[in-house]
Amino acid sequence: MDLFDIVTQQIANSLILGSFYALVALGYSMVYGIIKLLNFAHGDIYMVGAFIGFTALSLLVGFLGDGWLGISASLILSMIATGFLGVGIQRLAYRPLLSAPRLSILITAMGVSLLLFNTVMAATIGEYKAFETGLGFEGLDFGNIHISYTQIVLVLATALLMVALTLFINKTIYGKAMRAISIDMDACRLMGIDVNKVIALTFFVGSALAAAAGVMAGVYYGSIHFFMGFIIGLKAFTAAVFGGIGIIPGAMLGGLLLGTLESFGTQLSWIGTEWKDVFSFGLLILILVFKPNGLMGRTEIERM
Amino acid sequence: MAANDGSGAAVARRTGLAGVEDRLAAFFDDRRHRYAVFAALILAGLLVPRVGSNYTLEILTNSFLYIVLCLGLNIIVGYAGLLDLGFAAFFAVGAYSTGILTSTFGWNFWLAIPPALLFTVIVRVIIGAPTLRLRSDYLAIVTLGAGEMIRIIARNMKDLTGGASGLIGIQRPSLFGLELNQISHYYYIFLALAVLAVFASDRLEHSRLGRAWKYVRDDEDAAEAMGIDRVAVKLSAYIIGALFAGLAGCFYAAKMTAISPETFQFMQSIMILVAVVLGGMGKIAGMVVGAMAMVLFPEVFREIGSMRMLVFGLILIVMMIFRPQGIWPDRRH
Amino acid sequence: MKKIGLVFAAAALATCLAAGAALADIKVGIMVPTTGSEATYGKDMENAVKMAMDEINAKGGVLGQKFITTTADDGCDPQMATAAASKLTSEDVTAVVGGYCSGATLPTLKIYADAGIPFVITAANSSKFSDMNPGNAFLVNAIGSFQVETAVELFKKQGVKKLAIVHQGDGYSEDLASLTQKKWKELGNEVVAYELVNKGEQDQSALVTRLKSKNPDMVFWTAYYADGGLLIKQLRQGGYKGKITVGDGSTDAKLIQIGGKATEGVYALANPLPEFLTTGQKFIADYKAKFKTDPGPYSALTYDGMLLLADAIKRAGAVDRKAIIAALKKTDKFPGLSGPVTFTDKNLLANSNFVVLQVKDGKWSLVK
Amino acid sequence: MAILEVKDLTLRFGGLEVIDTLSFDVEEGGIVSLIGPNGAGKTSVFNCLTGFYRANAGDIRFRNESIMSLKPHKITARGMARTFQNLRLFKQMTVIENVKSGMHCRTREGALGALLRSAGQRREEAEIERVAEECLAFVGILEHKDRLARNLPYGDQRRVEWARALATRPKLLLFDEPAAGLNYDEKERLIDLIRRIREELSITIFLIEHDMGLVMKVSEKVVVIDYGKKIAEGGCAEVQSNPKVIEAYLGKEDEDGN
Repeated sequence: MDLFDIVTQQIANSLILGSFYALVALGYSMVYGIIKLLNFAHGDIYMVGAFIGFTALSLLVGFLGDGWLGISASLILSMIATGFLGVGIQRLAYRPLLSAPRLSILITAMGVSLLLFNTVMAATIGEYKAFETGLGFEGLDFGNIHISYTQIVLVLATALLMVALTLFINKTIYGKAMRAISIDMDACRLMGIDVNKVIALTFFVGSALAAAAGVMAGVYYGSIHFFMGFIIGLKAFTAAVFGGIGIIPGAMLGGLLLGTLESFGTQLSWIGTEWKDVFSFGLLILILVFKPNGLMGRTEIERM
Repeated sequence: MAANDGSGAAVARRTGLAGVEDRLAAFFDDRRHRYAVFAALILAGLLVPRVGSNYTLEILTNSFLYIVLCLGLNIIVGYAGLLDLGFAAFFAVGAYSTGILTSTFGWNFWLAIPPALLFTVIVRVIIGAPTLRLRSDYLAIVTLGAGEMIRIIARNMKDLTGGASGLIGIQRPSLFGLELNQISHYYYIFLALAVLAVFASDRLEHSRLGRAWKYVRDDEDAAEAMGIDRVAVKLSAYIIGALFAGLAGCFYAAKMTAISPETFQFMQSIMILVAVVLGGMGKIAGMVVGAMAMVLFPEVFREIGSMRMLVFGLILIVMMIFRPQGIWPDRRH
Repeated sequence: MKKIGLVFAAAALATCLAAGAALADIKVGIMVPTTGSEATYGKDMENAVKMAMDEINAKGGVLGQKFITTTADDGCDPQMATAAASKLTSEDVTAVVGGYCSGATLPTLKIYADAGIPFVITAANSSKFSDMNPGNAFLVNAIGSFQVETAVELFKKQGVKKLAIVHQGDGYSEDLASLTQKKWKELGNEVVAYELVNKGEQDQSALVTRLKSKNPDMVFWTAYYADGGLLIKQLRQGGYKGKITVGDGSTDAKLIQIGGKATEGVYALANPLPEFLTTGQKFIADYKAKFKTDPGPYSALTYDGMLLLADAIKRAGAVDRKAIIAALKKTDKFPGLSGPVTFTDKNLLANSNFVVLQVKDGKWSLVK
Repeated sequence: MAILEVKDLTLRFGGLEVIDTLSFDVEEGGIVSLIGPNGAGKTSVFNCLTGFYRANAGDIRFRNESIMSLKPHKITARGMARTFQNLRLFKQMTVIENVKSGMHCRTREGALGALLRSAGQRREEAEIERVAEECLAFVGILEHKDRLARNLPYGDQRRVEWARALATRPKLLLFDEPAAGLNYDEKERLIDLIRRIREELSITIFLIEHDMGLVMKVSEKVVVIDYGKKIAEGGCAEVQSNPKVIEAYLGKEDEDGN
């Protein structure tokens, strides 16, 4: 492989990885934007989404096959089911705490995370599940570079979801309500906006996106397990802050950038796989120190 | 806690319990009562090795360790209001420094403590200082990232830290010619550390510095307008909190004789934080209760095996909904 | 006040348990992870001990006494492991069988040594045990250096020039990786990449590209099957055409299930898995009948460990810990399922029991 | 002699000039008011003076020393204290603990003293306690000292803030709308208090106030700003008759009604 091949291949890699980060980061960012909660359980929602998709596919495989048709159907099923799961969690665990100190709700989120994580662990006896599909490695070859059709479809699907989300946020009445609530919840209450409903909707959309990422990851990597949400949760959280938490395009940018950083961090010999996490966290800290509101965050008035 | 109207209502609903709680709180408001109970607890603690098995001692030693860690984090989160998700890192620095100095460089354990604490402070300042101007949520992710970085560095610097397998064969110290190699020795050491940590926390809380931490926690701008250097005050909370963890780490290394990066993972930081919040932030007695609950819970429920963390998650959620201020919160009238 | 109550409750519980051990029984402690990410392996091992125990008890036990067991969860975590070890010593067990994660097992050696309890370690095999062993621990599993020898033999036979090693940043896989690297370099060969994959991280495409750019003849994965399956799949997906070998932690049917077609032709180093042992078929059948599931990679070794312990007690002629340790030391070619057991002066397995397997038609098969 | 000199102070938010080349002096020992319609930039001036905003241009000299680049706590340490327009008490703390915060910059004991409970530390704690009680007595709420600050009636919470500012032992005291939300009686007592602070403690006073009655009663000099620019300066009568001020304020006075 020459340098050009390596760079091109790593760009392709970062697009995939970045897409997953971005989809999960969106959920973090939306929830944070609206109720200022760092939803620790979000990584586990991604994991549960993958398991729901897995279950759905194993049920549907007899009718729709294990190709794209079956996968799409289980993806949509999982998005809906996980979306409702997110709403349920919000309703039972977070809503009673909306006016409580911020740390309490954060601890609740950790509790939810432990609950989801351990429930799935108990249900699967800690085993890895092979996510078997009918997709092969076929794809496009450019010399030494190989990009599979699966990869192309996944990146396109992510892009589609993001465009849909952007349209939803900017064009629909609910999207506008979400943005309004993130600016001033009390004013929105006075204006007659059903704040609880909009918050629930935010959780639905955020969780559905995470589920989409979970199912896609299952399809792409071919195996799922109960702690798959932990690392990606951490990374997506980083990505969301990276781009400016609470800002939708920021989460997308943050995800893609973090994916790129990691891919190239892995490739650079002076960083390598052992140090790549130190590299990405270190960079995150530097960015926050010099640009405290993330890459796309608004800068506030300079204070001494 | 301006916003705990919900919890106040929840307390009011359970008037029976709340009555008991009020009477208990009134009882503990009296300084003499507090000291009497504390003395009785210490006495009971001193007597346990006569009746308890090694297992009991091991578990209690673990909970004393957690008390020290919780009190340290309480200074940062409870008093100064800085959310720290990477606290285990300083525990790690203390443990590794001691381990490396004693096993690789052959230092005496007791002589290794001051440099170990110094390293803890240096690392804390390097990580803490640039982040102090950040908003609390960002602080959370930065401390999380920094904590992970420390662990990965410990894992990767193989020649110094033993890599992923960790440091093995750390020498056990001796005290006045007595080699500290029994669990009961460490039981007493960690009991003493916990008592010391309680005393130190109490004195700090009711001092000029302790008040300054709380001013900054309650309202940074007002504190600054009152002539308080918020950066210096926060940094001091960071450093003193980290010192608790560093010191605990020194003795932890001696007790375990083997340390590995796994002990200092993100989950460890989270567990300490959960113990702090569960116990009741900003309250010393709450830290003792929280730490005990945290260590004893999984042991008492060993029988339910893998389900226990599930139950633990549930308890956290229910607890936060019905009593977000913790088991033994800071009650002000 | 609540906490004092809890403390006393815990103390009372421990004392009760200790007192409950009837004198006529020999109590064996099982220390394995039954919670956390390694819980499956722990369960396999616990089952194996119980199976061996039942068989011995059915034949009338040892020295007229029957075995009973008690399990302590080490959670694969050093802190939990020391608590588990103290729990077992408090319960006054005669001996302990188990030990899965090296990192969690190492700090417990001192606790068992202080109590004079013989400890038969049946899975953990970090090379650090040879320095740390206080004399009461016995490794039934061959330590990493034996595996490295088998690995290097295999690489030489396959004509490997450029080797890439990937581990997972835990004690076991790093130990194996660094020992292999050292040995391979000593032989004057080239290690073109020495990499790490975080446990549970699914995307390894960046690493795959990095590995491909170094052009190795062989990729050696030293960690467990779960992430190993992913790596193999992504290596093949990314167009890597060279050979692949995995260490004993990956030798599991699940590797093939997760990695799918990509695992075809992959080599593996393994402890003797029951399915390739002449005596093993009966073991598998019995195990399946008893526990309704397949035995795990360390089941046979753990089964051997328990039988060995019973044999040692018989040879010692008394349920006395010192005598049992002495008898264990004198073990000479004990006929285990996985081969004869003899210990070195450091109480490590004297002879390597590693074999080489290869995936053929979606199944493990013995090479040569 | 002027204790505070402001020269050509300019502050921009984005492209907007919130304060525009503003210059004025506050004489030592005087009571000076800064007035202007809503949004004129009064609080921004305070924030610049106390170091909370960094001005873009100009100079602020306090006791013959430029304080333009100083952080807020340093400015307080030099003898300028402030209160806030919206109450900014430490809500989880008692009244006396609130007031003790003012003494922070006048004391020095640190962690070691606290841990060892040294003689110096105990002496200093006693001194902090004494001054805090003195300040509470001065504003007349000593009897509430052990109550939680947030449980006090609004008027008393204001007084906690004043006591807190006094505890920093200032030379110049900045009041940001001290009369906001007070009833008639409380306003009368405020006027009395402002005078007593000046007479008994010889502290110079600079205040922002909407209540023209109060301003006219206590001030010796008034500075009027609108859109960040100074439009008038001088004695009460002089300012009241200034046509520019009338124009800026027209309608505003009707609204206030007193």
